[in-house]
Amino acid sequence: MLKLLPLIPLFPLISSVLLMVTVGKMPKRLVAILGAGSVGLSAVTTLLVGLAFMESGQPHHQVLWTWMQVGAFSPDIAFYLDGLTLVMMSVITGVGFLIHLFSTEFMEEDASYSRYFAYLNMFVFAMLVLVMADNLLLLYLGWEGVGVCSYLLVGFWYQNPDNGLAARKAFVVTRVGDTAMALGLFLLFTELGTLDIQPMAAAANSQWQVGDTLPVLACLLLLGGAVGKSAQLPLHTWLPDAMAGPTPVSALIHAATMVTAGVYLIARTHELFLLAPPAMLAVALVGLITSLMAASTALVQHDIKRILAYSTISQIGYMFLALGVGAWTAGIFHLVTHAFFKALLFLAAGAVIHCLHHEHNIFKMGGLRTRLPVVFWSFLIGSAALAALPLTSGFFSKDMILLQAYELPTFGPWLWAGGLLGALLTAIYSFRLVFVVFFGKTQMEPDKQPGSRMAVPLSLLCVLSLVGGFFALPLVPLESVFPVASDHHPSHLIEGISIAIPLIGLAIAYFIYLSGQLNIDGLVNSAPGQMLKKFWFSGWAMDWLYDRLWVRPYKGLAYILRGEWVDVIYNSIVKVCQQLFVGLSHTQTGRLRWYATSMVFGVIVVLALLLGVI
Amino acid sequence: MVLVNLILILLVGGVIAWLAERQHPLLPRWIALITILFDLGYFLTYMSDLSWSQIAVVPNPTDAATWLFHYKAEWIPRFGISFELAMDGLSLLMVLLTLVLGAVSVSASWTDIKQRTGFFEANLLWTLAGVLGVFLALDLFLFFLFWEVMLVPMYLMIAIWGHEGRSYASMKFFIFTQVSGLMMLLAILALVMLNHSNTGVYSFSYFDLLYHQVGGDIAFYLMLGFFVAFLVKLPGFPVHTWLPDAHTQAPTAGSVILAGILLKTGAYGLIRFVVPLFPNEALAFSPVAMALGVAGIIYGAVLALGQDDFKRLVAYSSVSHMGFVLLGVFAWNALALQGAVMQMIAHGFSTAALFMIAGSLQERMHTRDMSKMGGLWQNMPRLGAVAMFFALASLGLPGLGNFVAEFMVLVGLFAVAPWVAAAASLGLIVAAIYSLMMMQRAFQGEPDEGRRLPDYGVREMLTMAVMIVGLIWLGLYPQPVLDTAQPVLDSLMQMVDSVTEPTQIAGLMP
Amino acid sequence: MLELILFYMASTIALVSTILALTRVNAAHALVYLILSLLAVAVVFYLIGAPFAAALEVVIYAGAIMVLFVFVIMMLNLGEKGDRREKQLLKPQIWITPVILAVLLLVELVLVLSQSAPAETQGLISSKEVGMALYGPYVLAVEIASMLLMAGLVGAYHLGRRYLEEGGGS
Amino acid sequence: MDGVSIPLDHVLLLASLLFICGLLGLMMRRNVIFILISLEVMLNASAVAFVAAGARWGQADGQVIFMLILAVAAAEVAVGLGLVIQIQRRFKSLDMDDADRLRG
Repeated sequence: MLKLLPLIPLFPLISSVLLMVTVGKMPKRLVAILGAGSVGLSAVTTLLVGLAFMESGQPHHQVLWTWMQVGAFSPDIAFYLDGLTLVMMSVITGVGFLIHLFSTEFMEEDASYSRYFAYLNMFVFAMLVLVMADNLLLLYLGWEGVGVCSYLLVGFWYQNPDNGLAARKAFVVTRVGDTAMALGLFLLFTELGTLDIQPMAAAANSQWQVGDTLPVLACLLLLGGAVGKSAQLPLHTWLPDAMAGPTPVSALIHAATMVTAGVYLIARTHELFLLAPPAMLAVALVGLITSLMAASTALVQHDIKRILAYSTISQIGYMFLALGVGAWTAGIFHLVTHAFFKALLFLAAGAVIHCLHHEHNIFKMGGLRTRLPVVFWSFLIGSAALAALPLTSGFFSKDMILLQAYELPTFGPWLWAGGLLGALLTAIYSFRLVFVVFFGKTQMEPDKQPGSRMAVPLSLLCVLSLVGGFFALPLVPLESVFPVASDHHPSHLIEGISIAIPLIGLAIAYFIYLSGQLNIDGLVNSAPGQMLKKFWFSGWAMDWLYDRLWVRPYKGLAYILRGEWVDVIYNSIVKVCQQLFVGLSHTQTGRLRWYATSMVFGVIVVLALLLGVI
Repeated sequence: MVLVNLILILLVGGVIAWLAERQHPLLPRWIALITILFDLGYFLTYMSDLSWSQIAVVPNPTDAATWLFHYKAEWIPRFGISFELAMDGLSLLMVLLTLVLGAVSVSASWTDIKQRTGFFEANLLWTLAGVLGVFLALDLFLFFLFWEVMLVPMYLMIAIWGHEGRSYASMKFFIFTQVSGLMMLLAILALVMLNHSNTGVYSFSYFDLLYHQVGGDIAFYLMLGFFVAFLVKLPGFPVHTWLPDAHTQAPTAGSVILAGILLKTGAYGLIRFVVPLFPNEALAFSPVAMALGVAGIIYGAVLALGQDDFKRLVAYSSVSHMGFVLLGVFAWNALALQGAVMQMIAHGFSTAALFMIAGSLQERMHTRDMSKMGGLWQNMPRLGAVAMFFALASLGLPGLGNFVAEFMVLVGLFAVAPWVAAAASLGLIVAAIYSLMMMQRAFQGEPDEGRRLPDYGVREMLTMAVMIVGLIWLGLYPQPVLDTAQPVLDSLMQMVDSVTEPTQIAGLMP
Repeated sequence: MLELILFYMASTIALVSTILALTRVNAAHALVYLILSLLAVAVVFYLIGAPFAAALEVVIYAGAIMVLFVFVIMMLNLGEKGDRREKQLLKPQIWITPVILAVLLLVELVLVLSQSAPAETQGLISSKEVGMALYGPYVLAVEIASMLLMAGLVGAYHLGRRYLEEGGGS
Repeated sequence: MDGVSIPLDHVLLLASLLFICGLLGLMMRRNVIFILISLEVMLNASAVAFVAAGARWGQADGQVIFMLILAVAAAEVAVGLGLVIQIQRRFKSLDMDDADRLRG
């Protein structure tokens, strides 16, 4: 059964290539079957392989062929299956299949139906390669592959230049991180002599001591890559803009899978990070600050998808926090639950947008509770899990992270407190969203209801969001991968606070946005309030900053240099020659006597030279 | 004789194509295509006689008998000039690239050239013959001869069939290459003279001059003579300025040959001649060369972003990409060298394809100005998809040939000069910026509804398919290419290592 | 001694008549002086032991070549107007640079001559010796000279032909 | 005639002086006929030098070269005078400064 492993990425790849080669000539029905079906097949295969893996319990390593081999540099096209990979694969194929299914209805009216599924299948392929790669170079292939698919899908509606801009921004900003990661790979290969993850970890453990400079450097470079892909500070600015793509794309790529690739990368190379405590701390701090920044930004946004985008950034910040404090399992656990509930939220948001004439502004919605009941319940459950209300999946994972953060010596309580603040903000903005969109006065009538291909994925994701954390099912395969966390439990008070915070947030949101008992208009309209709102609304003005810091200078440089300044050198040589020509042409008088005279002069000089007179 | 015939077939084919124009103006393109394919087939039949074990033999660079093919005939014995051609793994790859891209360029000129088709195809074939000669010649005099032979028809192609600014561009191209060629000629002559004064024998043979230890300042200047000639051809910063003009003004087939093949002669020369002939000097010079490489990568990328002209943009991207070759050669370790060779081939495919796309756009829209394009994907989805593929290849997407090349160059370079590698990595970011900008400006955005443009047909898609398959193959299974070049590069490195102090480049280590 | 005196006299005549020839206004007058100069040089040839060269100088130079000049001058028919024109052209300011250069060159030539060891001419060289040399080792030169003369002939004919066809320069 | 010989230096000096006279004429005169005459003088001067050199060594080579010079002079004069006629026809003048079409 384990031998079936290469089939899992192969199905979507074949489907994608078929769809590309036929360039839209295929009937839509067939496209839908091929597009969603291939991912479904992958999901089933993943299940079979997963069961076989659980039985054997041993990591499975399968080499397809040698990619390239030059001396010691010999990355293979090879897959490595262990608990972590299995968890990721399950999320990708499982959630991926549901989103594909949802898309078959959501994109029905689009002219480029087959192009959409070609890209989406290609994405699933690349993402699977990313998580299944046994070496960092193949991982990098998947890593860039998902980046390209993200680019293509964000710019899917390319007719609008804004979408193209957003797509380009997404690719270029992540490319900055990718380049840092590539440098990390160079460093790792140069120092350790291999890019295969398992031998590399072994080599690192034998060559490096905890706290050496090189592992810190390597880990920081890898963190650069992770930060770019996972939209963490300082490379997070692309994600909110990436919402320009179709909403199921946002659900799949920009919520459930691709953006968590950074988390996966750090978890995958956790043995390196364990050798570099400063890098670990950096991971935790990046995560914490990002989660607070994004949560505060999400509080003031109007666009339903941007709110979700910032909440994604914020939640991935939590995962980074988890990784940074060494709570590997908790981080991946949160990744999984987040994939469930955020995919659910995005799909539900997509359904709302789909049914409301592509309206994005939440303040133009309202009262949809009765109009779109399925969507309402989905959204409510998703928000509850996002806010980590007790007994939802998000609660378990977030709780785990916060408690383990508290355990960390020195910085622990601070990180914990920061995390709690983030949790409070999360609860407030998620229920702000629910209350504003689904309660209150009806402002727009939906013109259609979600069909079965939309409703089924929504309900399935609802179930997963609710009970996904209950049994801690995803945790089982991870036990063999990560070092075991300590059994020590913090006091009940700490746990109690963790539980209470989301409820407080819910209450605040209720009083502000639903009952109106808490009026914050005065606070918001005051001068500092306005400034803060503006600052938060612009995402802490990071876009503005980068525009001034990088984009404009670079474009200006390109504009200044475009005329090829180097040519000035050559043109001046030409000028000198031309001037010489003009000057010398004056000596060509056409007069015989002048020529004779100058010749005589030359003879005299030469003779004088020969005689040694001069 | 195989090697001689390879060149002769093209030369004769050119003459026939020229004469055939009198019969029918469309005949020459068929003759050109058949000639190249016949040449390719002829070569492949001889290739198939070779086994992998023969290719895998590490050739002794000083002994021609260990090479795959070798041909030598006396030419001007008094000065030690002979007609000496030889092929090892490296030249084999280059010959294959030349012939494949030659066929592609004929396809690119299929409908593009309407006047004096016979003379055009003749020039095309003669250029290819000159390039093959450059890749095969091992007598320095013969090498120089072919070096010039490939220039003149190329000059004519730009000057006669070029676009609006063709006379300026062709003159600039000619002067740049000619001046640098002169420097190389002087260096060759000086090298032969020095060899004569040491050994008393005149010889232009590569094998005789190889181990020649000139030493001292003079060797440095001789190395510089060769280096400048190849740097101009590469083209490296700051002697690249002929390239954007020449590329922009050349007819499509000319751009394909220029970008795909002619630039590679510079890279080939660096690997084959500069370092093996002057190992100590070249390695001492490597910091400067690397700096030029990095400068080229960044400068080319920045300027590519600033262009409105589709072809100019691609031309500057060539400058950027060939910087990696320069880095790879002067990092001088197995990985970086392999990366440089890979880059030569992968860049040949990707850039040739981009120039073909530019040519197709010009043929259809009669402009290269991207500000007048936009939304072309809507009009020509196949062309758009192909362009997207090659734009992604050009920005170094893993899984395609360019990535393998750039990654290997950078990994190899990192071991030698980490900071240089870090600076060169910026090229990965900026490449993404200009490539995607190009896609957006030309193919995305609001389509012009009134525009009716024919999409790619079977001929064009077939041509593109060759290059797409080639790039994917290079990206996912480059091993045959690596294995072919490996023994050659190994032997060159051994030889260079045996005569250089290992501490030469220690100054670059951290 | 007589030879020496004769030599210096002939040299002086040659020089003076050359200078006079080159400073004349009228071309015909100049030619007469030039013929005198050539005859004087013929005497010099005779005195340094080259009678055959002297004869040739008289026959070909002073005879044939100069006659050519005379014909052409007659054809051009310059007359008084040309003389006046020539006078205007011989202004003093155009003398200065050439004379300075000429003097410099003379100084250099004298320097060259003064560096060589003193030597004297040796006796007579008969025309037979000249003929032996000419059709011996120099036979190739004779051929070349003949070709040159042929080329000169053709060239002169070609240049003059159209003039003649158009009926003279009148 | 034998016994007394003429110092070579003096003959060469004569040749130099004649040559320089011719050169002066070439540089000064604008009339194309005088330019040709100057050329003749210079050719003749060099012939003197050759003959003198031949006499110095008692060899016939000097005179052989003299004859070649004669041939050159004859050819040159023939072509030169043809040119004179053409110049007169074209420019209606024998002034060489009028024939300055080569001016850059």
